[in-house]
Formats: sequence, C-alpha cells, structure tokens
Amino acid sequence: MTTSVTIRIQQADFDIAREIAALTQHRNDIGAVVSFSGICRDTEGGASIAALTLEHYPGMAEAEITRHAETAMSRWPLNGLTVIHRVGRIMPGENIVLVLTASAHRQAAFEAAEFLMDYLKTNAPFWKREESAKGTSWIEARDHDDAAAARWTKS
Amino acid sequence: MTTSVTIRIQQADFDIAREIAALTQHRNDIGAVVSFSGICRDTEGGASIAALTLEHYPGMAEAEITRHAETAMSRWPLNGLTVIHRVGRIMPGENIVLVLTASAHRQAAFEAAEFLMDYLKTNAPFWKREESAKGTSWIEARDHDDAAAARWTKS
Amino acid sequence: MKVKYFAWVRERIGKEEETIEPPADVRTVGDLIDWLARRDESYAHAFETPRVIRAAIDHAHVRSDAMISGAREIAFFPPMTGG
Amino acid sequence: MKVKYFAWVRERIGKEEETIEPPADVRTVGDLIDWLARRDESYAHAFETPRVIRAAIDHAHVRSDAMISGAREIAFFPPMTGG
Repeated sequence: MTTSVTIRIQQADFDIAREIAALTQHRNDIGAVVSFSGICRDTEGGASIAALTLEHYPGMAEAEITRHAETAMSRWPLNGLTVIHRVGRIMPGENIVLVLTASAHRQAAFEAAEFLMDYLKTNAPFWKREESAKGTSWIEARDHDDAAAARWTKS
Repeated sequence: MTTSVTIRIQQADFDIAREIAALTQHRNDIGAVVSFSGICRDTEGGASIAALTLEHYPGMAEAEITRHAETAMSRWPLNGLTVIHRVGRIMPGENIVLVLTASAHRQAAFEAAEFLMDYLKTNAPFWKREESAKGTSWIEARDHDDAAAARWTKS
Repeated sequence: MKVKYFAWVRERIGKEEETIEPPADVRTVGDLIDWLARRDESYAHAFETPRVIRAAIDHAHVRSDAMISGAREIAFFPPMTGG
Repeated sequence: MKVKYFAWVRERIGKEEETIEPPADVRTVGDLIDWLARRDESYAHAFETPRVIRAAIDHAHVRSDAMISGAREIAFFPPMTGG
C-alpha cells in the first residue's frame, strides 16, 4: 500500500475538491475519504469577531504536523492524508484548516482525521488573534481541546 | 439556529465542493464541516470486482435516512447536514455515498457524520451486488457494521 | 395488501411486488413468511433461512413478531449493505 | 543560542527573536525563563505566569525541566490555538 502525505502551511485558501482528487486519483483501493474543514466563525465565546489572524512558528509547525501524520499512518491503515493550515488574516466564513484522510475502511479514516485535528488544536504551533469591536486579543486555549487530544494517548 | 437538511438518492455522481458550498454559504456560524465519501473499491474481501450495482427501496430509503437525520439533529448541535446516496451501476473509483455535517464545533460534526454512516450501512434499505470475473453476487452484510451502529444506542 | 421484495429475495421469487390476501390466521410478519414459503419452490428458496430475512411495514423496519393487520405495504429483503 | 518568541509572548517582549548568552548556572528551560524574566519589565510581563508558557527546543516541545545545553534554538509561546 502506498501512502501519499501532503502537508502545507499557506496564506491562500484551499479547494477541498481538488485536494480530494489529488489524494484519490489513479487508485481504486480507497473506500473512504473523510474531510474536516475548520472555518472562521463570526462569534467566539459569544462575542462578535471581524477577523482572525493566524500566526505560526515556521519550521516547527511543519515538523509537528509531519510527526503527527506519521503517528496517524502507523496507527491506522491509511492510503493517504492531507493537512493544510492557513496563516495570516482570515475573515468569517473563510477556511482555516483542512484535514483529509483516505483509507479502505471508514472507521480508520474517521479516527485518523479526529486524531489529527485534536493534535493540531493542542500541539501544532499556531496562535489565533481575533479582531472585534473591542480591539484585538489572543484567543485562549481551551481545556477541552487538551482533553480531546489526551484521549489518543495510549495508557 | 437554522438547520438545513438535504437528502437525495440519485444515479448521478455528486460534487463534494458544491454540496459543502450549498451547506455553508451565506452563514458564518459554522466552525466545522465534516464530509465522508464512500468510494467503490476494486476489491471486496480480497477478490477483484469490476462494478457494483446499488438497489434501494424507494420511499423507505428516504424515510429511513430522514429519520436518522432527525435523530442526529436532536442529538448534536448541527447547523446542517447532507446525505446523498447513489444507486445504479457504479465503477471502482466512483463515489457511492456522501455524508456532510456542519456545526459550530468539530466534535459534534465528527460524531454526527459517524453516526449517520454507521446507520446508513446497517439500516438504510440499500443492497450492493458486485460484478467480478466469477459473475455477479450480492455482497453480504458484515457483523462489524452492526456492532458499529450499536454503539450509538443509548443503554 | 401489497408485498415487495428486494435484492436476492426479489431474484429468488422472480418478482418485485405482488398483491396478496393471506388467510386470517396469518397474523404476524413471521406467519406471513411461513405462509409465503409454502407457496412454491421459489418462495421456499427465498425464505429458506428466515433468520436473515428483514421486513418492513409501511416503510419502517419491524421484527418478525410484528402484527400485519392494517399494513398497506410489507417488504422483505436481506440485511442491508448500503453506505 | 537563538531564542524566538510567538504570539503575546512576542508582543510583550517586543521582538521576534534574539541571540542570548545565559550564564552557566542557567541549565534548564525553567532557569532560562527565570533569567529572562529578570532582564526588564517587558520580559517580566511576558513570563509573569510561567505555568502557561510553552517551550520548544529545536522545533520539539519540551517541559520546563529540559536541559538547554546544546540547543540551537529555543522558543517560548502561549498555549497553542491552531486548528
């Protein structure tokens, strides 16, 4: 089984259909593709927001995502996966992050996508700053994201 | 919160990007979109297959999917969901089924998509017949699909 | 009442649907399966393993002990394999 | 060694990166935070709650008891909020 891995950090938006096509084309062993897209909402914790700015740690961000992609591939029988994380200024309704997983079986595709998202939220070095009527402020990490990531740690 | 529900059974292929756009356009309260696409593989249980033919029970199929969509919406805070199931002859590499869920939060979107897929596999009246070098035969239901669906039943 | 058949149940019986008038002592889905299975070899073949036959009354799944009185449409089919 | 700062740690300190030469008794990431916090008010503000500061050595997350000897690049930042 060949596994194709794509990891990108970019300012530009992504095209889910194109990314799915890139992951699945020329092969007929994939039975399930799960995509997760994270989208900028116009409220955060009840307060209206005008935009987000995403900052990241170049070099480490790619290294962390690659490490978790390798963990996902060792833990689930995946045909391929794609992680795209945008940085820079993002408006409500715009895409922030894309995770795609492809497998022969749906359970593996679902679990690997959830695992990657939980780890992106808590371990990948990205930070969100929000713009609202009250000015700009850094979004605080949420305890339940840590809890979500912790469920993948083997006890 | 308005919830948009789309359920279609059709011979034609679907366009994931268009379906996601239809679900998310003109609203900025969606933070997470999960898509599951089930794709026709070229092998089934180790044997090579040339095509699948999907048969369904018109009327009941729509009713069952609608019932499970309503259950999903009552159980998770969803902004919308889409279920498209193809019928007729489908070649390896082609799409079979699409489930899309949209929510403010990723966990709800993931869980609702898994719930809908598990129930489609076991409860929606569709049947797959495979064509191979040995002729045509009906694909048998798998016990682990029943087990996957059973995990959503409240005890 | 109308009866519909799907997948290999349909193939074995050789028809998609038919209208039947079972006698009054055929009260449950299970009774109806037994009654149909006695019709001829095709039906006997279709219903030879009642355990794997699934049934629906008026588009809703039912178990074999469900009563058929009042049903407009009863369907018989193998375990589902969609998705 | 090179030190990098991100998000509000960067904003409070007022620079993205710098090269530092801590004394020999600054052995761990925690020691380095204490040493930096004593530099001036901006650093003190950035590191006022060491519990919430995350650190990485050469692009890998580390805890505050990690040794800094041999590190080429150390980064300090708040809990991550990507995804």
